[in-house]
Amino acid sequence: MEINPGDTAWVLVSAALVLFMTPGLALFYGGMVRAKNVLGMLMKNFFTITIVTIIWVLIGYTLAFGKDAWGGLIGNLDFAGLRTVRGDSLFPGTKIPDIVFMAFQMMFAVITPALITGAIAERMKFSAWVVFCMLWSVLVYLPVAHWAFASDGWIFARLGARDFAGGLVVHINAGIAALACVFVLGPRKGFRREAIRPHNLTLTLLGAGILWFGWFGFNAGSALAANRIAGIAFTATHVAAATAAGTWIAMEWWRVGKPTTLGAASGAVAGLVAITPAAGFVSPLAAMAIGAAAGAACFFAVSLKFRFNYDDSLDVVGVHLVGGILGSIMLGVFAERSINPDLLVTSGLMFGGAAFFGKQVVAVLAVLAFSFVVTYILARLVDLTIGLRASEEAETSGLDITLHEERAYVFTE
Amino acid sequence: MEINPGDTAWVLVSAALVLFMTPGLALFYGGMVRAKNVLGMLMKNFFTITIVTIIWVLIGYTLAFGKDAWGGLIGNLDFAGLRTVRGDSLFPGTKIPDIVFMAFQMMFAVITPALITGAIAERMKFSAWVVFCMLWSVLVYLPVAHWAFASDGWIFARLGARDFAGGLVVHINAGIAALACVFVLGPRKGFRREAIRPHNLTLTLLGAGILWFGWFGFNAGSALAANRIAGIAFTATHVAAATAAGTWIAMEWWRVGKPTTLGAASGAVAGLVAITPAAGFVSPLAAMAIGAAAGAACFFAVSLKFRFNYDDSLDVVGVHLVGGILGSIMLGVFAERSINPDLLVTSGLMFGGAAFFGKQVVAVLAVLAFSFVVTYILARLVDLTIGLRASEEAETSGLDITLHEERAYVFTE
Amino acid sequence: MEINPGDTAWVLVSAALVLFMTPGLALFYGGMVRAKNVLGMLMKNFFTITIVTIIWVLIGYTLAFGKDAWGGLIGNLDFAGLRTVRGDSLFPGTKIPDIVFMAFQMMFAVITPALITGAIAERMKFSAWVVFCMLWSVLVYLPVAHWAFASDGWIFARLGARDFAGGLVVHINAGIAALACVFVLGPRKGFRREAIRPHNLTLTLLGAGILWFGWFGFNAGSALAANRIAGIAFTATHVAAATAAGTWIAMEWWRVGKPTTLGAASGAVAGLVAITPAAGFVSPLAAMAIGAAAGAACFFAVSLKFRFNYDDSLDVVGVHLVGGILGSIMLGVFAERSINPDLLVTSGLMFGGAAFFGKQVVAVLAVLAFSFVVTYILARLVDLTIGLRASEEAETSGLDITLHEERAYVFTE
Amino acid sequence: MKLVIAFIKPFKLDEVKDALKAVGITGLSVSEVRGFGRQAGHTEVYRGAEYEVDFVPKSRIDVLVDDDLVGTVVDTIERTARTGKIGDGKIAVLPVEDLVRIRTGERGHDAL
Amino acid sequence: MKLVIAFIKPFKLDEVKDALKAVGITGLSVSEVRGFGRQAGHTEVYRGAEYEVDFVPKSRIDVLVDDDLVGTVVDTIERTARTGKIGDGKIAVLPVEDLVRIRTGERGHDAL
Amino acid sequence: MKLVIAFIKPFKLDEVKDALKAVGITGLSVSEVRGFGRQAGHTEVYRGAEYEVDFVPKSRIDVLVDDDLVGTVVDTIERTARTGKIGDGKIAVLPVEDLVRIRTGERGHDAL
Ligand SMILES: Nc1ncnc2c1ncn2[C@@H]1O[C@H](COP(=O)(O)OP(=O)(O)O)[C@@H](O)[C@H]1O
Ligand SMILES: Nc1ncnc2c1ncn2[C@@H]1O[C@H](COP(=O)(O)OP(=O)(O)O)[C@@H](O)[C@H]1O
Ligand SMILES: Nc1ncnc2c1ncn2[C@@H]1O[C@H](COP(=O)(O)OP(=O)(O)O)[C@@H](O)[C@H]1O
Repeated sequence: MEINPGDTAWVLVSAALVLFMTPGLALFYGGMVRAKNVLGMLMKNFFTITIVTIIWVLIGYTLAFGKDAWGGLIGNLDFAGLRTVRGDSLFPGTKIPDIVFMAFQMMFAVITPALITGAIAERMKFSAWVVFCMLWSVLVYLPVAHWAFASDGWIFARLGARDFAGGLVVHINAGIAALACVFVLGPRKGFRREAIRPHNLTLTLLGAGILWFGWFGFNAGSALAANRIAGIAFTATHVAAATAAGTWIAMEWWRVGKPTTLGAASGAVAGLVAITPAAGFVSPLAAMAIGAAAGAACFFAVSLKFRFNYDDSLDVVGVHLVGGILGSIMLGVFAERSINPDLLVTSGLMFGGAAFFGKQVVAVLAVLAFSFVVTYILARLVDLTIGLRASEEAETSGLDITLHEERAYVFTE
Repeated sequence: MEINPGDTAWVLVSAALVLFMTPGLALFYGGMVRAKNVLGMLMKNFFTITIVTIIWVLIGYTLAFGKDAWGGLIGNLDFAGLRTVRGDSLFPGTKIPDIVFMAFQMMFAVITPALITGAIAERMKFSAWVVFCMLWSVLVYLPVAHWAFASDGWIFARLGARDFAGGLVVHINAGIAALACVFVLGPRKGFRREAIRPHNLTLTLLGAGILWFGWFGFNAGSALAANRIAGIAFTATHVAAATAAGTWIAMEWWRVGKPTTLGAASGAVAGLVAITPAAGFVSPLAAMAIGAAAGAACFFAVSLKFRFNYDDSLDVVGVHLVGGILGSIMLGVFAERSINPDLLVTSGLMFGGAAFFGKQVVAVLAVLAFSFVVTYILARLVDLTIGLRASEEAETSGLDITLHEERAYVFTE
Repeated sequence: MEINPGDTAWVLVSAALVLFMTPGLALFYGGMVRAKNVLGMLMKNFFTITIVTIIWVLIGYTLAFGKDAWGGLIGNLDFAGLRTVRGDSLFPGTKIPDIVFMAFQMMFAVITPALITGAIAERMKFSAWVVFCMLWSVLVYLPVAHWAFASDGWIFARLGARDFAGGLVVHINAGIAALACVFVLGPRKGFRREAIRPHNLTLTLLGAGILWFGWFGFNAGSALAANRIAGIAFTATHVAAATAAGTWIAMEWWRVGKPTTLGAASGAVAGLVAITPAAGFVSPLAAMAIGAAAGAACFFAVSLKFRFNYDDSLDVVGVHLVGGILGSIMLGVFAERSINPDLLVTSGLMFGGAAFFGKQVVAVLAVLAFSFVVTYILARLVDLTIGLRASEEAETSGLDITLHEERAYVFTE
Repeated sequence: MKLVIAFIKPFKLDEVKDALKAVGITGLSVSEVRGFGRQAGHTEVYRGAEYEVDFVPKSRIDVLVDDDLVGTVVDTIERTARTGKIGDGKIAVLPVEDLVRIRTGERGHDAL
Repeated sequence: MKLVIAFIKPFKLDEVKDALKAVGITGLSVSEVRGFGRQAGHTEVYRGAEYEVDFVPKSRIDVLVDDDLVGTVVDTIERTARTGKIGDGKIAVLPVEDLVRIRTGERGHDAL
Repeated sequence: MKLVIAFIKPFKLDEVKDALKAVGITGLSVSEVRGFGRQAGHTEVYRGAEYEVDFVPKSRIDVLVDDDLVGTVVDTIERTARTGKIGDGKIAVLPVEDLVRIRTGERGHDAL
């Protein structure tokens, strides 16, 4: 069968959009830390692109999308070094060249560990991040991606749960890993005692804008074609984001008294996270329901860290973990087979598909357990060997000067 | 007929680009206000996405693009809740799924009221904006969009005027509404007495860059296909923007003595506005003429507020109203039937089409009158009920702290 | 033959992406200068869009892509004013309308002179830049573009060297021109004596992110179709950027002791530059090798200015010249005919194509010589007539206040 | 020779400066400070967490002034900076033992 | 009437402010300064070029205070700002000849 | 014990600091101020509207210094900060009654 240029154009653009999300995320997070740590935050995000890209080319793509190996734990090595991925054949089930699919998926592998940087902000060493990120990508991301995204992965093929664009693989996976990291790393100095305020909310809002923009590639690009499913996913993505921003702001206005820009941005991201697993499977009105639930749930979830005393600094757990779980479960409620008959075998709970709902729950629990346990072990390992945490001195003076010997802003010259 | 994946890919990308314009606009405006009000500005823009998206899904799309109802004032309710807009059919006259067209148009509905926030900067309450924006979207935007964009709208179908991508619907509409708002709202404290300087021109220039980038989706996407008209519109858009920036800077250099970055950015936006109604109907050289005229005209127009004492704070009237009128009228001069035979029945004045010129003038006057009157009434209504304006205290201390309890920048921690 | 909508969509998007690179470059550079000069930097970049676009429409496109004239020095005037470029025919050898190709190439013409602004930062007059940029575009850019990009240009057609997306035309050309400019202009006051630190690295990192994103359009768009070559180029681009950032950081860690964000951003750009001539001709692993070499080579190259005392302020020579040469030569090593049989006649050195390697070297030398000599003469000419350099007073107080009468930041109001 | 230091509300700065100019003051220096005093600070909210910020932004003016003008300067600042609401700020007068104009080396009275 | 000026480590600011509040100080003003002293500065690196930056960020506190409270204020600052490491900073006491509260025109002691 | 305050052109700061170091000064504090004086401000233009900005950026140096070094310090600043053009700024010397090093509690002379 021939390459379809329209589909290929759309997936190429989507891959570029997903890549753009990582700098967007860097700014989103960077604006939320104190001025002395902003470069440390940007650096961890930018460098994650380097780490994961190199891994992906050498072994990542093949471990994620090679045929089942090791009893289905991971893919085989057929595509190692991408030697056989040169656009000469279509990616199975699509009309796009394999290399285009590979590039699109590479960007997912990049942004997922980057999400974790929000939880370990303002205190983790850069060197520790480099090592942790390498290990985590290989030992946590690739297996989960294989299970849920590869056509023979057990979550997709055997269990029959669905993850349209990464609710399980990206958000739950990174969100629960963030929690495990925070347990090992401990809180920032002054957590819960001092005001630790965002230093530049214009960066955060810009980052949120870039994320929203890029998320169209993330979700609608996951249709792997410029077709009606892409249109469905595109619409669901936007509607969920907008609605979630609305409910977050409403909650904030009601409970705290003032609507904040950080709330609006956080709500939008919560909606984007929650719709990710469901985008190509639900109607616009269902997307609105998912967005509304995500905005409210994540609004409450971000305050748990003060109650339970874990320093999830920029709310990766509160937004990505909670939003990801919510979206994956609500997909089990709102999925409509008529919307995506190719990928859905049955509809969700609301349309009579109780079994599908159960499968979604099982998939969520499996990813939670696997990711938490392996991440916790990896984080301890890195901590025991090279140490996870920057020195107290570095934390007080700021990571920028101490780890990177740079200052973000010099306005007086 | 089959979906065309190339066309669909292009319109999906264009929709994403147009969405990206709203954060771009937020930054463009945000950089121009004082540091104490930047979050207030970003918030009004971001939240407009939420407000309009929810309206659009529920009733907006159907009121704009449903069949004529109420004697053609507005569309009917066939598509309410988007229940029947699920990509199962093509949008009439195109080869893209209806849901993709719906999503593309949703982004236009979002950005149009957001344009108005520039005029009411630094003094309107957030709550008042939420209410006003809801009312305005339904009672002003949707009717005008129906008239000029729907295939049976009276401006398009009966009058026969043309608006390629929103000169009437977006720019004149928002521009004259901005004027009406400013009349009701009154000037900022210190207007014409104090220096009210932009607080961060790097944000403004970044915003201008994003707007320029996104405008390719806005204008060239309005071809609704990846065809030669898209190429024509793309080229016209870029050429007009570049030329208008050039004439603005030339005027400034000549009249004020120094070329400014704010001038370059403003000129570019003026050119983008003016070419919007004409982009798919004119040659590159005509686009250059339109851009040149827009740069010069808007340069003069922005100083009128000091002469006539209305505080159009960030020049929505001077740029969008004046640019929009100019472009819509100049389309009546430069339209070439041979460029777009499907949509143009005759050419413009320069090519012998005096009638078409007249139609453009009528359309402009109709939108001006309707939008001004209804907006004025709505603004008065909101003012009399919940009050439009922030307290004097809030205006002095800044909207960020008083309305949102946030500070944009904390560089000292 | 019919227009291919998929290819057209992709090239339209790519054109938009390349346009977006110029604001991205402005921010990348703008963050690196001192706060008093940031607007001067943004202005030179933004206004380059205006200057080049007007030239391009009137005579640029035709001089670059018209048939050989003046013995092949430049193209003829067939397309002057774009009167005959209206999308009625396909661009030869592609399935996209001629006007779409024209628009795509316009963005290359825009960004190339903009690259030079990094070398002449913080001291060149704006008026001098306007004049220089006009002359340089016509007398240097257009000839070189004709030679290497036009189907009958001597470098492409007669010599048989290859430049996939602008290693010769864009990076070597601008890089050596930057060196010539710096020779004429002289160093900034305080160069090598004072700390001249970047004033806002968040801008620089944002700019780097935009550049990376836009570069997908630059390189993968140069396939002029949404096909497997686009996928090859896309992948090579990303892999080279990520790897180069990695080697730069590794060098920095090893030689200087600390990994910096500016290093990561610079490395990424070095990789993007080096892969530009090669993107559509090499495998992912070859792209990794090119990226690794570029990161290391450019890391060393940026320190040469202190050794040899030329003030290449933001390292245009160190990154674009060195990276461009490296990439063009390494293409001569790693090109694989099987990857791009349509454009490659033989493979590179590693696959037995010694002749091709030689051709690449000749092409590099030719562009170096031509661009250096003509640029040097032009810069001297402008210097002798209107003067290149801002007054000492302006340099001390900053270009923003003295040339543009604006301040970038006012945080205290 | 005295140094008059005033902490005032930032939006009064231009008015105060113009009034001082009018009474013959030829120079002064301004810096941005954060003041703590009777005037309450404000609350900031970030993701549901509230922070009390005790400090309010103030402008600090330093004026070097001849002995015979001190009274006028203090009165002028007092009058123009006053809004009558809490937080208007303070004026302090400190003795100066020596004063130099860098450009000319002039000393004392002549340096102003 | 005195003016107490202290240059301290920025992260100690909140603690010092709270302690002064506790001993009855009703107002003070803070500004950000760059200090040069025994405490070494730091290196910054940009594209391989290293810059020695001599200055370290410090917070400057200005407290206008009655004569009888000066001792307490100085002691309080000394105690709370001390970390025992180089760079803790200095406290200076300057005489003040006159003091006005702008809002009311009160003078001297009453202005505090 | 004196406090020497100097308002100088920002680009002279490094030179002045190095010169003071050379004459044995072990510490000083710098802040950014906006100065108003004989030196004209500048115009700013935004969308055709012109704003006169009276203020020019200056650096303020505060040096606590022993009585016997005051002359040297003032001379050094005067010499190195001078460009001979309007706007070079002022130096003022104020009496200091007490001085403490926070780290050690040393007083007076020993605190420097
Ligand atoms: N004792 C003090 N020392 C130094 N500055 C003070 C002192 N008291 C007040 N200020 C400054 O004056 C400002 C206004 O003081 P405040 O007590 O709020 O109001 P008021 O002066 O009207 O009584 C404070 O924000 C602070 O900058
Ligand atoms: N002579 C001085 N004049 C003014 N400020 C000083 C002086 N000496 C020190 N400082 C301030 O005090 C800070 C700490 O001084 P430093 O010599 O580093 O440590 P320490 O006070 O512990 O000996 C400096 O950064 C500076 O802000
Ligand atoms: N009376 C004053 N009080 C405080 N600062 C002053 C005074 N006069 C001048 N300055 C400071 O000195 C700077 C230079 O003063 P100016 O009058 O412009 O030049 P010059 O000192 O060369 O006569 C001013 O910008 C201001 O910061």
